[in-house]
Amino acid sequence: MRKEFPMLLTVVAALAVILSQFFFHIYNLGWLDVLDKWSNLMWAIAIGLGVINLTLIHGKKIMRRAPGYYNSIVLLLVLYGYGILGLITTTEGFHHKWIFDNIFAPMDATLYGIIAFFITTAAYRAFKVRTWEATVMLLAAMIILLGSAPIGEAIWGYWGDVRSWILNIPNTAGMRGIILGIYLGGFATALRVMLGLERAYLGGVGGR
Amino acid sequence: MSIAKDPAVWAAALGTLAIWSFLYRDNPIYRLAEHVLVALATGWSVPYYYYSYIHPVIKDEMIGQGRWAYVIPIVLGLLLYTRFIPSVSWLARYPMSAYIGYGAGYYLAFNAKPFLGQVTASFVNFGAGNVVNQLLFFICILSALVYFFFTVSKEHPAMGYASQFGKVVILIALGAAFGNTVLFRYNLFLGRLQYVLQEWLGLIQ
Amino acid sequence: MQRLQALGRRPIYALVFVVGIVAFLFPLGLPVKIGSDVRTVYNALDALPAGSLVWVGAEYDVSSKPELDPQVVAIFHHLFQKGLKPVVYGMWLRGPTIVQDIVAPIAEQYGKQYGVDWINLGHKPGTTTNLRLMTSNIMEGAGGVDHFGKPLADYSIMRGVNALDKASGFRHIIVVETGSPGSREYLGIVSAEKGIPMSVATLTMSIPENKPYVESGQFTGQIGGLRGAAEYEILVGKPGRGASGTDAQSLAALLVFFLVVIGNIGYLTSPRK
Amino acid sequence: MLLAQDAPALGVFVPGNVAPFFALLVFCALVYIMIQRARAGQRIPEIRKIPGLEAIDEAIGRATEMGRPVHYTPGLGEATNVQTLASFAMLGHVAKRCAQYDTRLLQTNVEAFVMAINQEVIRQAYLEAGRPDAFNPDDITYHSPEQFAYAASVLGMYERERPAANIMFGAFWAESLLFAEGGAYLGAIQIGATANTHQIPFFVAACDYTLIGEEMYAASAYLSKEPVLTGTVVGQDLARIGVFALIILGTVLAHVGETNWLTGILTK
Repeated sequence: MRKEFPMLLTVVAALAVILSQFFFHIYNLGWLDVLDKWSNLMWAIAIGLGVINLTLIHGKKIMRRAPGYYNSIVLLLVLYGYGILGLITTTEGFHHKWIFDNIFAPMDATLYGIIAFFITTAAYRAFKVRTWEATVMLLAAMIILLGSAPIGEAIWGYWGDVRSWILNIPNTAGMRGIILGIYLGGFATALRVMLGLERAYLGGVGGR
Repeated sequence: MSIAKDPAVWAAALGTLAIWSFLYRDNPIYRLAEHVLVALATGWSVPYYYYSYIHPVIKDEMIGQGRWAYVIPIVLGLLLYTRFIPSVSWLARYPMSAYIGYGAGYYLAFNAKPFLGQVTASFVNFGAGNVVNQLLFFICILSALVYFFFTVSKEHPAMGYASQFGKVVILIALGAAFGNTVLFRYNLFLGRLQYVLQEWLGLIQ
Repeated sequence: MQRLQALGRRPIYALVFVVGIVAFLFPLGLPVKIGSDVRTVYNALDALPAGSLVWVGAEYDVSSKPELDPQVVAIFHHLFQKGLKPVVYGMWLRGPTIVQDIVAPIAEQYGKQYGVDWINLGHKPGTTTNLRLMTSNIMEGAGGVDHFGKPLADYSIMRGVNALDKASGFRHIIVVETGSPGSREYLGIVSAEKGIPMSVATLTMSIPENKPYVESGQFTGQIGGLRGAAEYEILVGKPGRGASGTDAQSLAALLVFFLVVIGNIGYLTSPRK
Repeated sequence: MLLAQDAPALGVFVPGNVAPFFALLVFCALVYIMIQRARAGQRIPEIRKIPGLEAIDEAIGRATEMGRPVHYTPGLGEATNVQTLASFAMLGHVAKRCAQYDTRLLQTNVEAFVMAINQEVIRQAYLEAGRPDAFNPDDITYHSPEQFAYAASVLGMYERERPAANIMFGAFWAESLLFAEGGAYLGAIQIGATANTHQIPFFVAACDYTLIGEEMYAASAYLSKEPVLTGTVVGQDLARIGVFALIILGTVLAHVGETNWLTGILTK
């Protein structure tokens, strides 16, 4: 019951999806829609685990007076205050939405924008002519980079054409090779999981 | 234009500066912002998940339309919480294995078609467009495929060269993808910078 | 010279800030060349008879606003100039809200009335399943209400519009996308199925991925990134955020290029390479 | 509910799904044959050297020497994402090594469901390594369900815990570079693996080792050296030979005759 039944559940769930996608009459039973809703529901219910985890970890930090425990106090106060407010007013409630739009969203967008800094330092550090392979990658990146801003064509009229050529021929072909492989690897992984060959959460990897 | 008076703009601008402060170094203001961000994200999601996924199912579909089969996923979902009760914590494996099985099945069911789409898209028509380009494209794809072989020996020189060439093609593709993303990331940063300079400080029109 | 390859991160960060500020305070005004992918979108919309419905999929989120908002602005200028009637919908939660906020002032400029000349169906749960539903029954797919929760039956624009198909008057689909669900879902579920041409407004980094679809004619064209927005702004005659943003892009590209070059000078002159 | 329209293809299939079904069937058959060969003890070829996977133990070893923790993130994928499924096996391996070397494993999450499974994976690994006492559930942490709130929190964690090994294995989106570049500043040994093609270049640029695309899916077989699992990878290679042949055949057929019947079959 502790190992075999979960493995059976895995196979049944996987087969239900596969059969209803491929076979006409099963498709028309509408299982897929039901399974989608079921899985969404399970996924939504799981978020409570996240709240419990945050509460336990930060609760313990506060109890121990660990370094920075006052941030943990803020975290728990905001989490519960904001969460309960949302449960009362829904996320469309005026105050709930205001906080989201004016505090959360700008910080979120700023973090996304921080990548501009990181991408610059990453390029500076990584793109060195160490080996000829690294040089090829560097050249491709720089041609595309300058070609995607108007500056490229301002320097040399054909820059945009070279950029398009790289994107259309080697880039598309290389990505195609990567993607085809990813599909194959994904199928193999999904199959291993379905067959119970990979089940680290039940203990053990492998055929035994 | 002058500095903003709207509290909403101030809140947004100060939040932006708090995140930027991390670029200099980790500091108390960033730490506070980081904790607030986690709390807000979770505090937003709990009611959102509840009103989008849980409430309508219980109210409309179960009670309203009598679709009591939803008890199954609800019970499965709740079984995840048995992990806090050591004696029955193994019950939490049921929802896990069902969910994982659904994921594995979904991948197998829905990716075979796009996969074949990628295969047929790789059929090269030398008649259309520049022959040299088409030929190069054809060779590039096949070499990239060879590069990934895991268990096929590449000792034969032909395989070795193809694999080497495939590696170059892949590196060009990755370099191109890198170069192509840089400016998008800058746009996001510039969007924030513009907000600070324009909406908050009123320095530009 | 060797120290050029060991710049700390903070000086680089400072340079990034400087470039951004300089670009905003002293615009260069570099010329922008209009690409064929953008022009085909413009021509296709331009050729539609006034009064045609155009479905706009607002499939993006707050984080993609900097690149996609200018495109949406330029497109709606064009739609309203030509007297086309946009119908906005979003599989993405916040897409329709974002578009509503930026389109309302543009509609006002052209004296277009909400519910008569354009409408926002809002976000409805169910992503692709719901999109499929739209192709057979908009009333049901939208849950009978628009973005503001008001009954669709109250709006004159919806008269005779039953489904997302040609019979109801839809002549073009524009998908403003940031990822999935986005153009691929529209292509499979709506455009190919119902024979309505579609164009894509997308991020810079998605341009290469969409390119094959444009070449095959499955997409009429694509507007990509701020650059695409700038091109469309020029075609429509409404220079805005896209045009000013492309200058900043040029400077940013030069900065990264410059850093990579000096990094390599440092590397090559280093005795310990 | 949406009904499939038209008539079933070949009497039983959803239209447009005939070729995908048989393609999958062929794939399964290839994998099955190779699994059977492995079970029967027949020779299974070895997997080529994958430096990124070789480096895992080395990275954990170095963290142990330095007395600093190991950080593991499965990315943003849900538990139904096949990359996350691959991550579970990898996490099992990493956790087992950490248990053996007595090194602290910090495991951060953005998906509550995935976290629950990860907890189970790590607990099992510590149990198998004979160190159930060393398992600390408090090192498995949740950082909100939003991408950048998670990223901000992980960047902060880097500064406070200073992990010496950073393993990123799963489905990553834009946060990939925040994780990888943040880790590079720390001087951690970094291993990145994702099948999200957009993010591979960033891992290549900022990590010491990168598993490109499908290399991540071979991890479980590679690390366990289990013949049955290796068999599935051989099956995958056989399928690749098939794809190779199909592309050549399809290209030839594009120039012979009026229509390309192969395209016709594959899109049926």
